Amino acid sequence: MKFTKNVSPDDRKMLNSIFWRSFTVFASRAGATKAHAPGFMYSILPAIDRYYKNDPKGQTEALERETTWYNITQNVGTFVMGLVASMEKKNSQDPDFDANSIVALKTSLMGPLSGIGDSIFWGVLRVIAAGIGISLASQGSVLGPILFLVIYNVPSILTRYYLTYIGFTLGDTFIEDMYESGSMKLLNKAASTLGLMMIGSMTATMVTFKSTLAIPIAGGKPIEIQTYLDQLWQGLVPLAVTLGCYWLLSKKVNVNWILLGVLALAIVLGLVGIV
Amino acid sequence: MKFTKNVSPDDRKMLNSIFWRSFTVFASRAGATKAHAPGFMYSILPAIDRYYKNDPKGQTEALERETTWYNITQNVGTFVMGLVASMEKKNSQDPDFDANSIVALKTSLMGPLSGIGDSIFWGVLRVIAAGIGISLASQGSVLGPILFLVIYNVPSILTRYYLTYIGFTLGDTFIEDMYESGSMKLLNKAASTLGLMMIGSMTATMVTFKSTLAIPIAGGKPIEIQTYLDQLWQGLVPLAVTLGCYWLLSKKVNVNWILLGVLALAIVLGLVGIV
Amino acid sequence: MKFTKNVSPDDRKMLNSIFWRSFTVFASRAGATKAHAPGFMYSILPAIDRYYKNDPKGQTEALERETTWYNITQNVGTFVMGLVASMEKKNSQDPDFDANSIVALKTSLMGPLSGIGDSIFWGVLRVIAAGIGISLASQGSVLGPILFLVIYNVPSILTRYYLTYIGFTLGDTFIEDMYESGSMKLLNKAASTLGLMMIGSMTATMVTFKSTLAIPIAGGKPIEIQTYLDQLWQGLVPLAVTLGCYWLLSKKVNVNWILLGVLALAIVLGLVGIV
Amino acid sequence: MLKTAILAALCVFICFGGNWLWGQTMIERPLVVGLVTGLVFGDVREGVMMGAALGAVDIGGALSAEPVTATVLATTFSIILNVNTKAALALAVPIGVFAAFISMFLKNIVMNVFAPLVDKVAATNNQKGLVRLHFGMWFLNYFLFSLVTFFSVLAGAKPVQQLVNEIPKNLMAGLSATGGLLPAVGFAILMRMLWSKQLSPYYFLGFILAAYMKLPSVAVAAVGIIIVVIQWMRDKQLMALENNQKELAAGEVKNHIDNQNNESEQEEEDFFS
Amino acid sequence: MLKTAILAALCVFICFGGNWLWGQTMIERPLVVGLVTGLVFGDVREGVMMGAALGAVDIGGALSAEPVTATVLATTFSIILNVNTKAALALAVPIGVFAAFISMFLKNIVMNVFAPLVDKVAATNNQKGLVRLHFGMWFLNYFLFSLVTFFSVLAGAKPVQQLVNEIPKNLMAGLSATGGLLPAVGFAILMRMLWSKQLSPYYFLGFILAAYMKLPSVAVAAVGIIIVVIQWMRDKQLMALENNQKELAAGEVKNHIDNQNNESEQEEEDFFS
Amino acid sequence: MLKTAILAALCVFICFGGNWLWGQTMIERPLVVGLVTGLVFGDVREGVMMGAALGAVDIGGALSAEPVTATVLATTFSIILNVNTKAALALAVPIGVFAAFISMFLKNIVMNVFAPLVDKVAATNNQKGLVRLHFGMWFLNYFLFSLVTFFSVLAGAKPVQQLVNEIPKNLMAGLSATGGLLPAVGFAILMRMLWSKQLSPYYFLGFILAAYMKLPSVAVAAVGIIIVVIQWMRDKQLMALENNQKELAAGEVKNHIDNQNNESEQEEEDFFS
Ligand SMILES: OC[C@H]1O[C@H](O)[C@@H](O)[C@@H](O)[C@@H]1O
Ligand SMILES: OC[C@H]1O[C@H](O)[C@@H](O)[C@@H](O)[C@@H]1O
Ligand SMILES: OC[C@H]1O[C@H](O)[C@@H](O)[C@@H](O)[C@@H]1O
Repeated sequence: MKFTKNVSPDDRKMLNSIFWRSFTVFASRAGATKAHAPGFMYSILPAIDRYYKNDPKGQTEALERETTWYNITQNVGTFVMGLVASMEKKNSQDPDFDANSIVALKTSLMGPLSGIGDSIFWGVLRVIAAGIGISLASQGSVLGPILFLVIYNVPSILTRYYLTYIGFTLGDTFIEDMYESGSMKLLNKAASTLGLMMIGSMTATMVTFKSTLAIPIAGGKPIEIQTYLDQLWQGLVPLAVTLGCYWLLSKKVNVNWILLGVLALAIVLGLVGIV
Repeated sequence: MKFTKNVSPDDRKMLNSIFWRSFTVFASRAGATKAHAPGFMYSILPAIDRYYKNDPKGQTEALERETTWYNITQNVGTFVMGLVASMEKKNSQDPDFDANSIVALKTSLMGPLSGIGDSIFWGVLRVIAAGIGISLASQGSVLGPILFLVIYNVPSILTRYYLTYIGFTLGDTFIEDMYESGSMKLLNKAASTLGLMMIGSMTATMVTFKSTLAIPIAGGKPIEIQTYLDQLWQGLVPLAVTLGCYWLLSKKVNVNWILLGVLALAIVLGLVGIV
Repeated sequence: MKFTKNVSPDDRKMLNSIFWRSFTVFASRAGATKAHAPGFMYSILPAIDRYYKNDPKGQTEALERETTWYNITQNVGTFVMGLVASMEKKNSQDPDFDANSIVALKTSLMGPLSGIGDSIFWGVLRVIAAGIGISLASQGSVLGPILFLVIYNVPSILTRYYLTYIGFTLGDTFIEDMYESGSMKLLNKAASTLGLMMIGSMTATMVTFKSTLAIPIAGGKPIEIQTYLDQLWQGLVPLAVTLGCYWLLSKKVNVNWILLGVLALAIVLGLVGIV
Repeated sequence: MLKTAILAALCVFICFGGNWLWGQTMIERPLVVGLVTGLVFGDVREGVMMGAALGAVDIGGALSAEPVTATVLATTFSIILNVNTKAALALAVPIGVFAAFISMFLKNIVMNVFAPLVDKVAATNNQKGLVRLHFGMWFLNYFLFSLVTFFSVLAGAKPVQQLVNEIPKNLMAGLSATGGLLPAVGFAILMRMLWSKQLSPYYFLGFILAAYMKLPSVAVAAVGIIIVVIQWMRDKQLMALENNQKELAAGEVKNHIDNQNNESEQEEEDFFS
Repeated sequence: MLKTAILAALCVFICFGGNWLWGQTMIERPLVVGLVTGLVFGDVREGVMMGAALGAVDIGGALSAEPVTATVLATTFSIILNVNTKAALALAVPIGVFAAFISMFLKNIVMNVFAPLVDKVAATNNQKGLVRLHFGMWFLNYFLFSLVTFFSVLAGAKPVQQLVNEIPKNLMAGLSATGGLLPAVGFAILMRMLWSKQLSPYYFLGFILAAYMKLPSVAVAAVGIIIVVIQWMRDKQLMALENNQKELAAGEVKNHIDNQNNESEQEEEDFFS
Repeated sequence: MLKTAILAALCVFICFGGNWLWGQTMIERPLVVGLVTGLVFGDVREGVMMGAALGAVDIGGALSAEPVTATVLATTFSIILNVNTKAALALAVPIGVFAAFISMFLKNIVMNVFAPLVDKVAATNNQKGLVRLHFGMWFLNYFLFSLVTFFSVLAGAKPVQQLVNEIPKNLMAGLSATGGLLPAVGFAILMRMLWSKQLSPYYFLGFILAAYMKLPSVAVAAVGIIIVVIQWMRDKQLMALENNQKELAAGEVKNHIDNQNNESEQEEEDFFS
């Protein structure tokens, strides 16, 4: 593959290490607010250690950047890991680099990459593999589960491998180009714009709330509150809660209190019968 | 409430007067083209008289501005009244103020405020009140209607009251800010843009036309003309009639002739069996 | 009609000739990639010969411009012919004219004009005519087919005639205005923007592909591949094929090879049971 | 029967007119109308129960009949004619459907004749006239409307129904259509005030968002605000450029040069990030 | 039977070919085709009634059979074989379905071989060639198509149906798919002429509006026009700024300064309101 | 029974934990889980067939039960208690539904307590701590989860079901709701990093595209890219203008004038076409 060839031996070592670590990316899950951030951090460590070798402050900053919510179909997530590695490289070399764009780009890629990844791997590939596997297994043959695993995993792991390299190589070229044309400011604006749009769309689809409250009417059918909420504004509660959390964060409220608050809110809503 | 506190005694007197008059806002209805304009004019009179005290020309102009179509859920409409009061205040003080923005802003608020207001008051609150009221009344108890009225009206009237003040206060601050940053021109552009978008959307939803004409086919099912009209352009007739009226108005045709024309058109379409 | 009056005798002669030739516009059909281009070229010849009288190079270029995919409901297509005639006129007179806008404008008009034209002529008019004709014919009367032809063709041919003139006249004025205000560059940008949007929308609706492949599941309902393709990206295959063709063209690959390639691709997909 | 008719019409006038005269306080809901009519005809319990019966049907506006007229007539028939609830409703509801049409017709079409007067009092700053007009229209509208109930009680339910059935269908359809088309004139007047060649595309955008993308008006407004904010920032950026240019042209270059540079750099920071 | 077959094929050629040669005048509708076939075979009444029967079925294009072939065959069978209408239709319609496929195949795929010739006559400004090509293609297409009818009559309906059933399904599916994919090449050619890096986003916007928001092409065009108008005004504003800048740079400041200021002020008035 | 319970819990730990520890290699699918459990309990054939039965039901995630727990329990019951497949499934699947809830609850809510630790190891650049935390969380989560299976086997299916039924419905609903609302905090943290007044409209645009226009995230991303590209080109154009202006202001006019003119002309060419 062209993509794996033009990489220096040292980068190659680093990328291979990221590739192997990426298998554990979903091992831990730090709750609903960070999701798989620790896995991402663990996977990307080789890049951080390499590019900020004798720079503990750089390492700390890089690690802190990566503590945010992370979740991408893992077989394609290595693309983002490669990309982030290339951006950390640039950031370590150039003091003017806007490190925020790393988070912006990562964030804007989550939704679309998972959409595509989940369709291909969970939708198509796994179903094909299962179809074949079940046919054999239902006759009691051990070949069923084995074939299932092989059919599913061979393309998955190849994808995981090559995307690590592709993310790194593409990112490298792209960022170099931006630099030369002096458009880093615009790149950051673009990444942030896209990132915010994707968070907006994730707020609408991944923060969920549905009131089951219904007002019984003597001699009529009950009135469902959710209907009127939707009429006011689709996804009103998720949007309000998200903006509320944002507002509290910007008022320097400790994130743990916010978490506790949301938890308490949800449980109370449950206890009083609203959800 | 913070919003009611920072208001001068004179403004407070005026706002209270607007609040009381607002109860009659829907008393009259001047046909489909002006709807509740007279009620709005009557309600806003205290502001007009106050800010254009010895300026009959100013009063006339302000009144004329308000003769356009008006319709907002009345319990939230006081927000707009307060806002308009604050804009008339500015307009009376500053010759550079673009009075058109008053109409623009009012217009752009109608759709969304009514959407929200109708959902909350007619959708949720009234239904809750009725549910409770009917349960009692169906046993013949007079408490039914009385509780219904209390449950519905207490929150409604409080909303009406506070929104009068909120509209005024918010408007005041906002417009002052615009002035200081010298952005009045942009404010007018923004208000007009929004106003035109909302009129466009209201043209689509509130001007209605549906042809019932169907061409019978010997040995087949009839062809409904409305289907083909929708295929050409959704809401073709409402859009065409609205643009036609606008064109006639811009050709200085008297509005009464236009009204008569639309009336005649609709009746003729009915008589010949098109609607 | 105002539109036919202000035209010089020579232009009138040319437009009449275009009008008559336009009847044959759909006689030939040069496959799926050019559709009715030859008919359009044949119809527009009078304009080309007139405006590039002693300029064979101009004629050649004009003809080459018109070899692209053409398809518009023919009764309204004369509008575009008139318009193109007026633009070729300008192009022959002014070396600065951007001839690309001719193709851009033509392309952007195809979708909407056919949408409107097909609705009116095939949807409404033909159905009315057929309704009346069939009623009579089902009793064996020759009047049935005859009335059908008359009712359908009289308005169709009148439309065809006047639109030839309207396209020419409107185009002439419009282009003259653009010139005077020095906005030709912007006109070209606008026409190309619109043209690209329409090609994009035509790619989505007129290039079609549907896989019938379904993976049978032992003891479950089959998995339809098309569902997952749509989940990945609506119209993925049409878009990919179109962009692929574009890419090949831009690599100077001969268009005939591309055609063959697409043909082969489709047949192979069929033989292996994917479509 | 005349007295009964007058009393019934009065109930309609009080409940319907009163509701709209004073804050839409919902005294026009069947529940309350039943109570009032019961009080007037001396059988509160029957009135309240009739109101509850109709109220349960009408929740959420499911009834195509005008509820005030329907409730008053049903209660009157039930108390005066002594028929049972079901029968009273069967007589009253069809007249209520007709009344709904009359109400729409009065408000949207008949009341149009006063539209020019509204413009006139405004143009002459005739504030007393405005007050008189406002409340005069109110009285006229609800007085005329009460007549439906008056004549229904006077003539008895059956003949009224027959009369209604005899109105030609085409005419009714035409009259209904006016209600749908007349708002066009109101919007055209608004457009006259806001329209400009520059902004006209946004009118059509609003139309498309509602007609084709089926967005409700809150969503159209949200899209509008998004557009307006983005546009605003671009405009500000361009204004800054223009102002700089003017200053340059005016030769004020020398004095302001440093400030400007700093300023515009800062603005750039703002706009491009 | 040869004469009958030739006559039937002629009817198809006249009606189908004639319709597309001359203005889509609808002489290909069953109503007219029935009349023509009736005239040719000497039973106008039967022809007209068969046309009416098929026409009623096909209104709005409900028939998946190619109507000219279906009508000609049905009428021929009915007049010549003397079977009744129902039986004639039962024989003719399945062949019409096959004919619909053949017609699509001829127009979209076979006729592709002439596409290069179109480019060639254009490149050599060979106008006579163009005319010959145009009408030659017409003749070939409809002549070939008439053969379906010719052989159907000649061989008799039954054997033809059998033959059709024997074509492998996969092959047919593949051939059908070509018709769906080939327009891609045409659009790619158009894109070559209009594409620019700057404008490419609009191609995808058009695609999304149609594919995801399900807008019909008139609505896409309307959205396009709205975008283009807004873009245009912004571009004009920027052009004015650029031109001013160039004049400033060229040192023409002194002479034009007043005019410019006025002008740009006016423009500002225009653009920001 | 203790040994059986431990072995069953081990199967869950290996299959479920192993799957997420190592690359989601699908060793948590019923097919594989059945094989593993079969191996552990010495009846591979039964295990594989149970896996196939549950796998066919669960294809595409149709099962609301957590499949690992359901498969392990069903296989265990079937091999140990010697009941038939149907009965084993009837016992196992309801517990699987409860397990699905527990899994969600552990991952989304309980594991939240470690979120601050993640920030802490990052802030102190404690890489060893990160590794320990990462794998520690993994172990804890899947260990706790295995207990569901452990106790289910130990206590027997029936009593467990009863226990589950006794949890108040309101509490369950509230706990479920937390899973829906907690991601809000995660998104808020991301917004803190990207938000700027200038760009905030795009957050709401993304929301509307998903909530009102029902665009899937790939399409929102495509619209976003289109917007970003168009915005970029405008920004570049304005930057060029600003830079020219600054140079003009700096009095560098004389030297660069020619180059600039050429340059900006070229740019114009680019931007306006
Ligand atoms: O959607 C992305 C990702 O989300 C979660 O981590 C799991 O559901 C994965 O299976 C999925 O791939
Ligand atoms: O929709 C706004 C407003 O419109 C009319 O005035 C009435 O239907 C009110 O009840 C409603 O609140
Ligand atoms: O859609 C435009 C045009 O396309 C083809 O040429 C035919 O189907 C015509 O009938 C139609 O008018």
